[in-house]
Amino acid sequence: MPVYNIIQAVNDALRLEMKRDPRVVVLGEDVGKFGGVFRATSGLYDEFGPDRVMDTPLAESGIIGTAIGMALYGLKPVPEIQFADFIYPAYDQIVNELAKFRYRSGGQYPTPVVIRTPYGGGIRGGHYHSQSPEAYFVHTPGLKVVIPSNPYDAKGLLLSAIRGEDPVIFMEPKRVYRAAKGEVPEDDYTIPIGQAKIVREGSQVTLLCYGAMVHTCMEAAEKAAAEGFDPEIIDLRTLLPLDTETVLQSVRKTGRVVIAHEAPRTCGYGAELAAMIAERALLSLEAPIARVTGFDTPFPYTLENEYLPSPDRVAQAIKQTATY
Amino acid sequence: MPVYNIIQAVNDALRLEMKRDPRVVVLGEDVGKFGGVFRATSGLYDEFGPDRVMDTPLAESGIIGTAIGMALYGLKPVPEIQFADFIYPAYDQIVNELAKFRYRSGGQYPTPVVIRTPYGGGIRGGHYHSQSPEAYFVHTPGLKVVIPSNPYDAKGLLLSAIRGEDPVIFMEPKRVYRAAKGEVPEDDYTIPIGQAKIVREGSQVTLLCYGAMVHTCMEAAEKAAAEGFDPEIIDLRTLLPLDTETVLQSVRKTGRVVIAHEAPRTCGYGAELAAMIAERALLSLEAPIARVTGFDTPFPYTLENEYLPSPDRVAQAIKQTATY
Amino acid sequence: MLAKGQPVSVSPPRNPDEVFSILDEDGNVRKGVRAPEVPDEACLKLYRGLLQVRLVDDRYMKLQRQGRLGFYMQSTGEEATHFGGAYALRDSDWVFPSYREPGLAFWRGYSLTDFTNQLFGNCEDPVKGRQMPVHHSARWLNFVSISSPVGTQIPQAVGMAMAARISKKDDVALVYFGEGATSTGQFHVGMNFAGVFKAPCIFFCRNNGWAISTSREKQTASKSFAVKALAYGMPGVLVDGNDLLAIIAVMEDAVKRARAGEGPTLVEALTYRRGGHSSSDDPNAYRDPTEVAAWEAQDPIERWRRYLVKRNLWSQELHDRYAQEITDEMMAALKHAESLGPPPVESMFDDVFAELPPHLAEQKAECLAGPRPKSGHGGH
Amino acid sequence: MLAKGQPVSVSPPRNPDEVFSILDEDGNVRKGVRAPEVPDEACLKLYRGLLQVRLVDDRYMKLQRQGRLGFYMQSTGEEATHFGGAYALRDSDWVFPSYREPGLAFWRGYSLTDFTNQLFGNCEDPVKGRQMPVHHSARWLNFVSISSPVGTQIPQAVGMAMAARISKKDDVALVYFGEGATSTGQFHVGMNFAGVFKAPCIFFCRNNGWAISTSREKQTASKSFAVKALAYGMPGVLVDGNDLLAIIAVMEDAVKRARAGEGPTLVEALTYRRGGHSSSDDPNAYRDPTEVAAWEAQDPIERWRRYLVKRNLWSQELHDRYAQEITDEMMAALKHAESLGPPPVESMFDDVFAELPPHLAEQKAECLAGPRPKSGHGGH
Ligand SMILES: Cc1ncc(C[n+]2csc(CCOP(=O)(O)OP(=O)(O)O)c2C)c(N)n1
Ligand SMILES: Cc1ncc(C[n+]2csc(CCOP(=O)(O)OP(=O)(O)O)c2C)c(N)n1
Ligand SMILES: [Mg+2]
Ligand SMILES: [Mg+2]
Repeated sequence: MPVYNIIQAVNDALRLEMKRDPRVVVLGEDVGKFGGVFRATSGLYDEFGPDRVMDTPLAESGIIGTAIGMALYGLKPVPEIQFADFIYPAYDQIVNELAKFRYRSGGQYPTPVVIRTPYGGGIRGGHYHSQSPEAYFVHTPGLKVVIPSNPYDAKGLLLSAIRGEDPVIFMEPKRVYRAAKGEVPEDDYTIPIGQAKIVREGSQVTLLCYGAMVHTCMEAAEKAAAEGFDPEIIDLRTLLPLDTETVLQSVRKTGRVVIAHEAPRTCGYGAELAAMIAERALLSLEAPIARVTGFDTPFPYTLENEYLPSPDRVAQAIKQTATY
Repeated sequence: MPVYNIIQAVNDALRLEMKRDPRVVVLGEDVGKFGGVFRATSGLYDEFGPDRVMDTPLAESGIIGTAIGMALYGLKPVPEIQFADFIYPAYDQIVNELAKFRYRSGGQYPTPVVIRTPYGGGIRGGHYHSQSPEAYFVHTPGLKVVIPSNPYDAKGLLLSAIRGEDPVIFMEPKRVYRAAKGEVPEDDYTIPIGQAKIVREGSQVTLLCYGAMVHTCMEAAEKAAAEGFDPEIIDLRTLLPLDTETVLQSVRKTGRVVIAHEAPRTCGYGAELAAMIAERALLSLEAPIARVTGFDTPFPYTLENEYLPSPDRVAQAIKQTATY
Repeated sequence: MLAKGQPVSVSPPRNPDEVFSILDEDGNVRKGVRAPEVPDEACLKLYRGLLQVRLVDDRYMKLQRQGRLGFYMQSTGEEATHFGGAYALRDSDWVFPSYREPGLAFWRGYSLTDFTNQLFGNCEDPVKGRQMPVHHSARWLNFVSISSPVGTQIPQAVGMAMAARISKKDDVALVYFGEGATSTGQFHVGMNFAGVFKAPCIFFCRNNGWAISTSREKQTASKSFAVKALAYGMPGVLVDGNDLLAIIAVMEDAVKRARAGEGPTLVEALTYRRGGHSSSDDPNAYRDPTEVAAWEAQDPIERWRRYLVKRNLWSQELHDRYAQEITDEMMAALKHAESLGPPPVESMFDDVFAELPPHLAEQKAECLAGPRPKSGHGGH
Repeated sequence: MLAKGQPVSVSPPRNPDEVFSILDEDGNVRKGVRAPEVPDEACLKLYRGLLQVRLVDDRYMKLQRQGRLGFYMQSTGEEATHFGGAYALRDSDWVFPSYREPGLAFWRGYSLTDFTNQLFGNCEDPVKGRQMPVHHSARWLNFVSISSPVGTQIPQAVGMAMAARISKKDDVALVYFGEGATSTGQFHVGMNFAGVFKAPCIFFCRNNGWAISTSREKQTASKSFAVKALAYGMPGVLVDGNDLLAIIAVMEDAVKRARAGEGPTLVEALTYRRGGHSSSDDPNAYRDPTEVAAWEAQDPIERWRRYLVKRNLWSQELHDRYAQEITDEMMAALKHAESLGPPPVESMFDDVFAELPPHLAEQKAECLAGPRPKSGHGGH
């Protein structure tokens, strides 16, 4: 089995699906000959030609707007937004159109568009190349939100997303784009959307995370384990629909919860997790739910390591929550 | 003291502040001679002329984009977005520009723009004239989010917002635009941003709400009171920054919480409230926090009364939470 | 007021600031213009269509005033723009309408029953009571779901046109919008993509002079809207929007070019919004009623009628028969629509996704179990 | 490649698809054109400015390659566009730059010390280490904070220009952007507002042929970018972007009109991005290097030098002195910037709002009390 990083796994999934299904097309800024600024679409232009791999003018609303039109006609567009920070010009097309098309037309017009976009900090990109806007999309009925943390999941989830009938915001953790490596089967496999994965079993604290934070949390768990703590880590993989059962089972077992994400705290996805748990497992809770998150400031440049949840900050939360 | 509805109170605040401060300007679609589709800017064009009350082309990103430029030059723009549902074309200008301008320029360039926009359902507007997008803005560092529920607060909060130095999303509950009436002093007064208000004292359950939901909750409280329940109702008035103290004091007293909002549940503002309370007052909680909200579907047309939290649904949550 | 353009060739290149027109006010073909050949039968079908829009608008606007309908938008005076666009297409082409072109739907076969059920948002509404009145959707007619946000359909139409090209089909897209919509970013972005990708898409701008209370002069400083085409390397044509024959000529030309792979066209049809913006609007608050009167004299249906008279196709008897048929059909549709209840409350949770996810299943159960409004249905 | 335009009047109306140029490649004023009168001293100051941008770009790009700087963007070959715009303004006018016009800041008085501190995001960075390198802001120079999202500054500049008019001041706004930015909704919306409100705003499009890997032909199907002005009822001028004198002429004209209340102008300066998009980019992956070579022969600094030679203003000695001064200043700035630490961690919570709200005060305390990275500063 080849060892891929996340970029290669995404590239592999796109190539595989474009071969299998002639309806799949890719579009976005610089995704053609150049293969995308992160090279996730590398080689696709040469293999599938300009009709199926389209360099677009610089307009995210045009990328998503035309992708919707393509989906209406029966194609399966997989647009790329170069950085999640630049998705906002397309926000109206995403939240008012893409998310509501099936519903508003009484089921007549599904719009299965899968929007790929790199997100998150840790690459010294300041607040315009580091944002984690997932909560905006989770709060928008009609969108699924998927965030892989490793190459294996990236391929399997992306294939599921493209084969599905719903719009998906597929967010790729650019910080670990190259750093997260792993074996990826060359052939076809899918990972169902809506299933979380326990990536470390433990008994004491449930650690909820996704994307690049999974790696931070694993490191934090090592640190905490060295001091005798035993956290369980759940990689959520899909934010919407959430795998509530896996989360609650773990919480009922541990009675303690730490949530980690890069996005600002207030009204972030961690708020929903905490609220859901407090609603459904209040009596199991033996300690307050801790949120280790980005602060409620724009993402800074020089001080990004102070801003981002670090393994140390997560480890501290594990210990405090475990000993509460 | 005159009795005003919310539209009249907003209009009064705008007129008062435009007289007092020549830097204040109003702009938006149809806000000029016509006075806005809800008539909130009625008469201002005749009084202050086309330089200070500007009908704009149909482009929300232009309304907010130019308002930012005006603020940079020293004006105090109060743009109107005709319906909150149409704010998304301006989303990039709001979340990437307006919210971050002061921060990204190291404090050099404040952009005190107050965006007024009617929001919420109950007017038979379907999903494009009924949305409650407040959580999107609360999750965006750099924005204050203010939602009055009555004419007195509307005037006092709007004056505070315009006199402040920060960008404010000022959301007006259009369902009670005309229905919510009350005495409003003719002269100048402000209500500080960041202060909630207990609108009904009670001992048993804390009911958290804002905007039109305050009226729904008051009605629910009457119903529940008739059956012997005693809820306390807090009108949050400002969603960001939240008056955490007032909320927590009440929760520590009652040990029980019901949250009501119109927006979809998942990742809505109620999630943040519940998370915050579960973090800080877990040991005071005697029952799970209940969220009575819009469902996670686009806002429907015919079935809007099924969708919107009704007094009955809130009353049921009060009773269930109180007797848990 | 409509500038009197000299009849010139419909085909680009032509001056996008000059109005192209074929019929004069008396219904005569202007000298020196080649009129498109519209068969007798089609001429009458078009007349019936124009009439249907007018009668339906009149009736449903009254209904709204009586409180029997929640909301309505009329297109009185702009009817020719609907049919000029619709006529030039074949069935496999797609239309992306805005909210003010019911004739476009009728021409393609949308029944008054579907139309009326949508207005009432009842249990037979093709969009299941999900949208405000006048937001139709008819997939079986390649008539795309109407959306309130102004302009969003424009890049979508371009995408559909690109998809047709990619799929090696020669279907074209026709997208409608008001002149107000040209100010949105969506217009720009859609036009630009269409230019670059040579998308077989026709952009139809109904310039009716007003965007709610905002006049055309406050919308843009350009001389015409058609001239905006130059910014995208495509031809722009300004046509008399009350002259059905001229619109047909311009559209047939644009469709031919699009289908042949020669790229997009921007058509501006100069007309006038004689009514209020919607049933919620009072235009007297912001505009001079004499302006309206002047445009009433330019009525597109009357102009078409005069043309048919010249062609010996029109008679009062025929007109009366059409009017009667339409009225009967409408009254039956209305009666039916008013007799129906709302969509079932369970349906509120359908179609958010292809399948009901767990959290929505729970919310649905919660909704059904919880206290519910006595009359959930406010559709009437 | 630069089309050889006939020298024509700079003032509109003129054909926006024809390149206006004053200096030929040898630095001669073309026959029949009236060149603007630029005093000797200014000519030399402009030369020094051009040189400074070139030297700074060369040095800091190397620094980035050595890993001493996180990120850099050069503007080699486009320097004339910075100074042509800057020269025509007075200090009270405002500029809304994109990320590729350092000369604009230098001309207005931005020091190499501030410039370098910004690149390093250190504790003396005027924007407090909040933004990536090259995102300068200098309020004291009416040089507005640079933003990464492409095009957002365009309507902002229009708003500032409207505000000046409303405030009865005759300040003008000058906004820069690349040709890629013309595809954004922001461009359209800003241009349209400017037309409608007759905003005293000059839109300066640096058409350098590339938007990262996307060539100009994939960006739009219009013949020029200047022609897009017609869509907004304003004049568009296409100017040789490597001809400083021509840009000055065009800009002086546009500024005069703006200041006189005659409205906005779109200027397209035709030039070429000789380097990569940024230090993260490898242009050889997508374009033919011979294209670059052809444009090197059109170097704007060399053209200006030849002009100065004709005016007897230039000498090797002077050049060497300038180069030495700039290098010394730069090395001092660099040494200083590298010696400084990061901004204090507390500062991360400032300037989100005018005053620190309670939740941020708590988070600040949490941050200061919590475990913190050993080296928070990655600025170098
Ligand atoms: C993005 C957006 N902004 C504002 C509105 C409110 N609105 C509805 S229709 C309209 C005017 C549209 O005018 P025009 O495009 O000329 O079409 P017409 O109504 O004349 O047919 C406005 C401002 C909206 N629906 N969408
Ligand atoms: C809204 C947005 N989308 C995408 C990007 C990524 N991006 C940065 S620069 C750039 C190309 C800009 O090209 P152009 O406007 O021609 O300016 P140039 O770099 O040539 O000076 C792109 C796509 C961005 N910064 N903002
Ligand atoms: Mg109109
Ligand atoms: Mg460029």
